[in-house]
Amino acid sequence: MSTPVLEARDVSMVFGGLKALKGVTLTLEEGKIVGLIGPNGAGKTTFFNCLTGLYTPTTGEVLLKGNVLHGDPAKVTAAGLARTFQNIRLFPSMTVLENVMVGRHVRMKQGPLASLFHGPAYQRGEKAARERSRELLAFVGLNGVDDELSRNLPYGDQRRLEIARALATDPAVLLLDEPTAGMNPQETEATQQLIFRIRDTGVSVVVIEHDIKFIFGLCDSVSVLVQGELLVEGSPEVVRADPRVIEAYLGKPPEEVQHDVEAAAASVEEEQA
Amino acid sequence: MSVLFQQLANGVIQGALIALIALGYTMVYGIIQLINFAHGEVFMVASYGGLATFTLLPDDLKKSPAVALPLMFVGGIVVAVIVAVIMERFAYRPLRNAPRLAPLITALGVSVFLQEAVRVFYPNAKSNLPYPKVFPEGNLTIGSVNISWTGILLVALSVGLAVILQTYINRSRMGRAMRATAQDPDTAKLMGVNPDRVIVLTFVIGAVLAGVAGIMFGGYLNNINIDMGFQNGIFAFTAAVLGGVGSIRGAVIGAFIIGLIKTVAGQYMPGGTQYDYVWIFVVLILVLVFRPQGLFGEPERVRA
Amino acid sequence: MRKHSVKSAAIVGASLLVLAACGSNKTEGGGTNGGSCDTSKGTLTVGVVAPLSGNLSALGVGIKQSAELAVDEANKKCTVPGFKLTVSAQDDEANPAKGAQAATKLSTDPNVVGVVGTLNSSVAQTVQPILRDKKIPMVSPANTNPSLTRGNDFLTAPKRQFDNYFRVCTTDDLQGPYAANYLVEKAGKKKIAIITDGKTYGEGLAAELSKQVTKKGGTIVGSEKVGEKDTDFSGVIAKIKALGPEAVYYGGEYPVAGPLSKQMKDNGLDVPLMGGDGIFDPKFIELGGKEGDLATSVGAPTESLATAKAFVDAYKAKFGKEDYAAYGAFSYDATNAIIGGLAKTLEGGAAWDESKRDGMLTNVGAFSGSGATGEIKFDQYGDSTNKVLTVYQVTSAKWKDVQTGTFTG
Amino acid sequence: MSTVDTSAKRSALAPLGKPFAAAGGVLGIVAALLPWVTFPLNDGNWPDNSTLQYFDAPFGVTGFRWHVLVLGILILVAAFAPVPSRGRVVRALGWGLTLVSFVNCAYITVKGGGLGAITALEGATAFGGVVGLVAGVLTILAGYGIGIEPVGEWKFKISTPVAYLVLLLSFGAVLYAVAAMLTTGGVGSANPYAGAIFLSFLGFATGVLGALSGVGYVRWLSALSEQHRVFSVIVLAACALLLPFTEAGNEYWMTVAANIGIYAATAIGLNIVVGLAGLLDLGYVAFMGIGALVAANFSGAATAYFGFALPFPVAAVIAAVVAGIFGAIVGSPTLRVRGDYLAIVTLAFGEIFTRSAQNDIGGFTNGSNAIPGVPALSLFGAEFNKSISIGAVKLPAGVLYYVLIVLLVAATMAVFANLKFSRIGRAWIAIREDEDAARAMGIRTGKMKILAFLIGAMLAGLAGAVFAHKNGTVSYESFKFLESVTLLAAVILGGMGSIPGAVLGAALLFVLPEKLRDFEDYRLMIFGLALVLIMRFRPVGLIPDAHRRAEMVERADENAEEAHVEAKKA
Repeated sequence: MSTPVLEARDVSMVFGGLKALKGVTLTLEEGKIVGLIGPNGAGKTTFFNCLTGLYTPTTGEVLLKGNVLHGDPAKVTAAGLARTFQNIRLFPSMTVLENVMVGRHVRMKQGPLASLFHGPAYQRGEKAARERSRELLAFVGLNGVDDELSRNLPYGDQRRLEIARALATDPAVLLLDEPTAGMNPQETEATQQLIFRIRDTGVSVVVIEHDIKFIFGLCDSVSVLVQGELLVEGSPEVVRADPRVIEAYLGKPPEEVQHDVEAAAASVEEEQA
Repeated sequence: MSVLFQQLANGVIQGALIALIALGYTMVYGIIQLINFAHGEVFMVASYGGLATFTLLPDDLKKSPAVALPLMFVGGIVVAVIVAVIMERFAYRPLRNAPRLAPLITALGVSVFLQEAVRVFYPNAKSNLPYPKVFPEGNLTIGSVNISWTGILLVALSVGLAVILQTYINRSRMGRAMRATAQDPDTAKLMGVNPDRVIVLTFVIGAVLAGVAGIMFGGYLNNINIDMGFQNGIFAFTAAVLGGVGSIRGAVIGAFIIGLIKTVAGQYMPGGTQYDYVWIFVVLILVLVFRPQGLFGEPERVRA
Repeated sequence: MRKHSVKSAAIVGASLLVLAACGSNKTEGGGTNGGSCDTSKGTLTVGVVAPLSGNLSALGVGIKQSAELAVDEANKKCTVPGFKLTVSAQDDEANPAKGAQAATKLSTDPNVVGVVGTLNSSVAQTVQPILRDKKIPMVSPANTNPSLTRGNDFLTAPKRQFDNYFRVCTTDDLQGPYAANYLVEKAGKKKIAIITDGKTYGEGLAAELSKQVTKKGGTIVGSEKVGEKDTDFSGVIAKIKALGPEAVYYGGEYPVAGPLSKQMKDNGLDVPLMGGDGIFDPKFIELGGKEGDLATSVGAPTESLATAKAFVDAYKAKFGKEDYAAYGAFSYDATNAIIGGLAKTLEGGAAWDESKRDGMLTNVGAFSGSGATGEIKFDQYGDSTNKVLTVYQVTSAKWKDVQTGTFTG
Repeated sequence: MSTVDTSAKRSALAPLGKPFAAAGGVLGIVAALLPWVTFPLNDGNWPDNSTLQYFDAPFGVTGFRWHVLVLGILILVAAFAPVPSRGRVVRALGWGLTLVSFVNCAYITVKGGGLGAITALEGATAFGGVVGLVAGVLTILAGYGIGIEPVGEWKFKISTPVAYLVLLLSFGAVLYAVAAMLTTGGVGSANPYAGAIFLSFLGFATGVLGALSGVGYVRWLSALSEQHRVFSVIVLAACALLLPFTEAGNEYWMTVAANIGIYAATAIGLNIVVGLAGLLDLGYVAFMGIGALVAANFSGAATAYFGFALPFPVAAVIAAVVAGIFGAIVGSPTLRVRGDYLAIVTLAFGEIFTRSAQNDIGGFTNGSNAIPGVPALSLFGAEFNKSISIGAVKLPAGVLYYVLIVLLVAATMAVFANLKFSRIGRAWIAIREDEDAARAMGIRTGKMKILAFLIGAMLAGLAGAVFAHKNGTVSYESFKFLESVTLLAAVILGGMGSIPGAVLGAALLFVLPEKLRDFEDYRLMIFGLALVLIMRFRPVGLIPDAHRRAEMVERADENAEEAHVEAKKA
């Protein structure tokens, strides 16, 4: 068996007294789509942040193509792991094209001097980046809006732009944090197709979603995260049938509900900080 | 050794004054993330307001501090509050949705305007003005350490008001509204908090504290000038940041630290009083590098 | 939202109107102000460069108004026949670059006959060359840095720096040592602590003083600095108190010196504070200067000079209670030196043009007269020949002269 | 104050829009033809014969009355000709008319000692000012009545040669306006009313520019100039180089303009740090100070640390490098410290710099005595501070400095523009917009932020080196906190991140106090008030960056649309 393209080993994360993640392990094979589901506050986004180096896990490690990743998100991205954000994090007053070109940043070589003098080599690099960015915009289905400010795009388009921006970093693995949140069924369907096409270009994908139907229709394998712990892992069929998952989603003892609410509050605070 | 104790006492008194101003900075920053550079001028204006009140008193009242002093406090605080409310209403509120730095420039403009307005329109304010001796003179002497009673009063007032403020914010309904607005103005609004009222109240509280500071300053040092707000304002802002902006306790402790560094570093560090300011800022930078959120600030969590 | 903007604009406008109304001079009817002199040949301007806004403006405004007083008197007396004189005061904000702009503005006006200023030596440094290029005489009422006239090696190898630069005030290398002699020899204070505000004036004065103190057998027990905008000096005082000085010399001006003296006393350091002409001001006592504090100032005591009394009275009559501050009298004398030089240059009814400026430099340099600070006359470097200094002491809440003389080494 | 009563008011005004505008225009013209003052003021007649003098000859209206006349005619044109977003245009012109009338009325009232001066006194009447004010207010109301629509958008494309021509003409007009603004009221002490004349002119300019911007011309032009970036910079520089040949070509304005240029170059450097990378810097002038000190120490001045003089270009490069190193050091806490906390670190650094310089740290600054006597620059024997002649034209002293500084500003503008539209610039803007997202895109934010500080500080150091020679003295007093604040204000006032913004901001902040000299005591107070008002009415700055402008316009448009809908409902 080949090395998995992404591997999280026993990742734990503690905030103060709160254990947000408890020894989560996850593997992603090349060219696969893995889904990550779980109730609110289960630690899905925290897990993403650990993967991408935004947080340094309290224990455990993350390996990309067999190499251990170290803390810095910029280095992680350069190594080939790109992400989108749960609540869209575009650069609002940059144009659509510029947003994607920021994604190219890490694959461009121009240093300060080249940027200062705009020599021929610089111009070539800039042109190539622009063309690649346009390709990606076309790939995600955003045409003719290159010079719009990203904040002026409709919501669904902003999600797609974020994906294009992430793809611009030429990732081996793409992490999508709730890519269909707030979308109508048609848009959700289109997003599903888009993710398949991304997979077909050779990029492996990890998706966080609430929409269980969407996940089961999309993923090769699904992991269920509850209260920071990996509850179940397996093919959609296996997960769907697991009674613990049903319990986690439908019925829970009262104190757990209480706990969830707290965790949710913590994550809200986190977003505002 | 007694020199050290003397310097510590001096530092604490200087810190107490800065603390009163720093509270205003830290509260306004906590609520609307504005570095209100004009806050130091509110302190200055209050001092002149108190002086004006004193000047307007009939001569026989001037001689009895027991009457004159409360009236001066009232006068100074009223002037400070009026200036702060006008400032908030006409300079800052229209800019609430403007780019982040626009209000900062407004604050600087207000600061220049207030300073110059006092200089031009207050009689003889072009140079320092003597301040009436409304506090009993005299020192508490312990060994060879001299501490003036006014200084002790200043420290007591400063700490006392900070404690009251802290309690008010933690316990009262309005205090809760303030904290809610600081955390998330939009949600607070949905919960029925009127952000305008909360913000005005914040400015008013800051102005009251600055007003107290202004009168105490004049009474303690017996002279005031139009620059006093600027210099003390910078220190107060520094104190607020050192302590962690938004934190009441932090502002007070930050202010005491600054006062202590100034006197103790002036005494013992190489370069002496020539470099006392430098040490304050060196400590500030070091603290921020090792604790970027200030001593008592909430750590800034990465959002994602 | 928009309505607010209209409203607030209206309020701002209305308040401006109120402000404007406050500043009115209440003279209805008009025409140029009378006087029986012939002013047919036009108007000539005396420039003033001084800080007119900001925290030094008390001194700057005193300089400006005293110059205006001198010009008014000259107009009344027809000192320069055929011309009306005016003052053009330019704010330098105590900032060298702003001073350069102010000086350039004056220097481009062909009708400027001379400039009174500056207050700060650092500003003078940028103003000197600009005015020299146009041969405009510059008479400073307040620059005390000796290098401005005699160059960097003013003691060993004095060399005239700018042939258009004169001053009516004294220099640090006279005032400082004179004060030192008084402190050590007359008052018998051997242990002296120095505090300065770090600015050119105070630093220079203190440096010259400390040299002389050591020479006369005294010791400088400590040398400290207060911030320009500091207000609470307890830290500095505690530090020097521990050194047991018999007197404190303060290099700087009265806004700091007064409170400093008071705080010294409050903090149990009850020794006299001495300073230069920058603290010789009634305000020093108002702000806390205590009994026994000392100051040096240029010239003989004002009470003994009829010209000085006349100046003070005329100033009070013209400007009411506004203070002429530390350098008003010097500014008055400086202006009179320029006017005197101008009268000489235009003697015999000549018309003014820029070619007369060469003559102006010579005539201002050769001017001699008796002013509010004593004799006005310049030596070969442009310094005042009036080397008489007086020590004053605070007695019964008034400055009282205790010794008058010249510095002889 | 509720929205209901605002909309009611607006709808009440709506039918009156055009009639009010017409009346405002006519009254404006009438005002221009009426006398404004009832008696000669103490300092001589109010300029341009407005004392008890009616319009007397076909083109006999000059000065501010000519401005009033022009505004009146423009209001009439705007009221009846097909003009895009008429409401905005009319309102702007109304404001202009109001301001001009107000300034003159206020000044006459103050100088004349009462309202009698602008109304009727001793049998003489002079109602020009009052009529002008009424006309102005009517016109503003007319603007609201007509309705404030979004700024007109000009969609049509033009060919490159035509664009070049438009840019050339427009920038030429800018040059003319600048020269006119500098010379209004005369130079020197010749005109006792210079201050008021200037303010009045400013009111006129505000009205006209507001109208142009309302029509959409300004936005179109700035888009055009961004499109033809290189050509624009060249034309602007060329226009600037022509300034000495205009009326403003005298020594005084050359000195002021040169100082503006030095600060503008510094402000552009600061704009990299604040405008692009979004890092608030409150101690920035220290880098300029470091540059100036380095240059002074290598200049051969008597009190310099080094006893020899280096050629200026070498010294300037060293100054820039040293300042850049300090910039990187000051920037390094950005690795850990964020936002306003960083601002205080920079403030702290600025204070440390001033204090150390005052205390002659290391013997490099000569303490409070400063380093005087830094020699003027010279090239081929021509000293920069002397006047020169080109052919028969004698140019004022200081013109060479002016030229040098214009080139310096053009160069820093080019540096700024090139960086802004590059990989590095995009990274900076991304950091400004969302630092975490930027890191997630692979941007090494720490490195980039330090780079911003480094480049910004180098530009400031370079400007400082010129400053040292231009002013001849380097004193710590020139580099205090207030200067940092002024620079920051220049950046924000001009428009953060925009290329011409910093230059305009610096120009305004230095010209305004110069032109307000005649207000002596009130000068700084008016300045403070002006800062507040500009921010109040134009919070994104005068020439906002294209991106930020869109942000703002959109918000304004939303308001306008809402108002429109409400008005229709009512």
